[in-house]
Amino acid sequence: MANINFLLTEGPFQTEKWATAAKIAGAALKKGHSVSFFCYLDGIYNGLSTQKFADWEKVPGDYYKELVEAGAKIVCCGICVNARGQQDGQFFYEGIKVGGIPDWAAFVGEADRVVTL
Amino acid sequence: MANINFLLTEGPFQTEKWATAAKIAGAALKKGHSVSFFCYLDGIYNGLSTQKFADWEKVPGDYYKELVEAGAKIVCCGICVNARGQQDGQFFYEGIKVGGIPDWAAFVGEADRVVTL
Amino acid sequence: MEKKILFLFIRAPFGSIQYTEGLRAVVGMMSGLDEHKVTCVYLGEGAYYALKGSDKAESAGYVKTIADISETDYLVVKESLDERGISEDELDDMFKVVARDEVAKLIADNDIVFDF
Amino acid sequence: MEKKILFLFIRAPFGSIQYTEGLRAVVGMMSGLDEHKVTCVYLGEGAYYALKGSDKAESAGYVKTIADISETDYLVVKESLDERGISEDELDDMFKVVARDEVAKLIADNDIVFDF
Amino acid sequence: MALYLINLPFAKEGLEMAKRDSEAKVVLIEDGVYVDASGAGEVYAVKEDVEKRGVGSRVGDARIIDYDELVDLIVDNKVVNFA
Amino acid sequence: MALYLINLPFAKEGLEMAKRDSEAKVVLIEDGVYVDASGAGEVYAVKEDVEKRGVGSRVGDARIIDYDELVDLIVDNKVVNFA
Repeated sequence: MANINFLLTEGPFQTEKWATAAKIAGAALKKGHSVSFFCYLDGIYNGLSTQKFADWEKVPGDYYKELVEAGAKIVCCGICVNARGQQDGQFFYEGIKVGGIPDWAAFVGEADRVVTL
Repeated sequence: MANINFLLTEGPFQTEKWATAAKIAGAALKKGHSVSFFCYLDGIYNGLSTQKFADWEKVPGDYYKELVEAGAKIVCCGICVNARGQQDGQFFYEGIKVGGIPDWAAFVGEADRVVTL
Repeated sequence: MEKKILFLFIRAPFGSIQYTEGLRAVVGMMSGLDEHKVTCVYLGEGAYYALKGSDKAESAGYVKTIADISETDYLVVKESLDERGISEDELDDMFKVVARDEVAKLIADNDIVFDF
Repeated sequence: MEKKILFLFIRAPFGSIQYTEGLRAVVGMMSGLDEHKVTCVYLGEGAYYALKGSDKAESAGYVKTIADISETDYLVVKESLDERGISEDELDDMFKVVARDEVAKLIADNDIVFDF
Repeated sequence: MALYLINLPFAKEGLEMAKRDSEAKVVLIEDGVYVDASGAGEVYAVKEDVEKRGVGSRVGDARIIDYDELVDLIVDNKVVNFA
Repeated sequence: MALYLINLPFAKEGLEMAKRDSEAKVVLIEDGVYVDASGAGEVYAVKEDVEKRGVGSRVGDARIIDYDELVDLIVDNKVVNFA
């Protein structure tokens, strides 16, 4: 079994990267691999529990919530979170943590593979 | 005097567009022109009053607050605001409004020029 | 005041959301008080949207609403197709192929030009 | 575990923030418990950052911190410069010009390759 | 009279259009100042963007303009957005 | 053995690198499936991205893979990110 770290630098809706990363990570978890995410720059918006979009059954945050529930570790860059006005991540789903680049460096140290999206 | 509408579709920090648009709009207001903004897609993140970034004296939201104070009308797409988890814009600066594409269509109707960034 | 508006769809579908949010904007522009007139042009990487098999599910509702309001042209630029090796028989019926020279005329003829 | 990490800076400065946030990331990678070893390569539109006159104000602090931790190479790809008509005497001293062939070797030699 | 606002990602398409407009004015903005726009009409480049990128010697005959001058150009010409 | 993850914006640079790697595997992902990657090693294209874009007939010899197969490739090869 492998350990895969994802670097996510773009937000929900605007580009497709949040979806692609979630799908790859979901498939990896199902196969029994370990998965971690570092959400950097606009990537931090993906963990919000407050997203509401009637056109879609599930919003991007729901996919990330499910990844956490399936065992993924998700850490968002705290500097990015507060720069982008997201108040220490108080509206993030439970289990989506606010941390720093040292957390990411540790993920990378443990990872067998790193995928940036 | 002219009426200039800006369409802003990208958020703060990630790209430079928030800054370029604010600078052009600021110069236009000083010359006595009318300025309106429609913040669409990630553009809606620019109006947040909660941005905190110690490296910069002013955060992007501050520039938009100043534009409002200088007379610019700023409306954010409500569907985008809620899709992106920004809860009816409750943390936007006062004067930065949540509306819809009809507001933008009205801006465009009144505008002599439209600049998209 | 009613305006003539050209929407240029220039980003590749579907990596970014503009391909459908741009059409949402078209609906809004046409259905406001001013009833702006819109023409949609697909060029550059945006030309891929004209492929027959490209997924229109997310945008079909807007296309239908637009049709209900008024007849609207969906044009795709011939040079953009040629540069990508796309032949006309690969295109969805809703698109009409035009040369860049025609788009230049449309730019001159419209009041406002958005890029999406 | 300590890793060898290649940072590819490929986006144009300064339209997007990656040119400096990527260097912030380099600092973090080098200063963590694992003390990863980093090499920075500028290629594609990222090559413009190597221009002598390009504004380093926002990133200078990271470059200094990186130098304080360990000697780190800032490489710019010759073919990317050539394609943009940039001659070597237009470059800032901190950059060393390498051919794409060299970058291919670096890719083989590093454990992780990030694009910024 | 149309003013083509040109950034890097859409520069190719934008310049193709400007070249078909005998009265085109082209403004290179943000990463657009990296672009060679010669032959696409009267070319301008935004001062702050040129200086930040250190490309003053690379923008050729482009007239360097500040935001005040850009506003005047925007007001005086129809804006065609490729930015 | 390296796996080059290639999206559209960085395709040119990514493919140049893959071509210099005799054991390269290339995965076209998201808008990367629009890219002609012939000559850049063993080429794969992500099924969901190909289908959404309707480019099944355009990706040539690329092997179409689902996310499960992509995960296997990621696990079995060093990942080089151009996505």
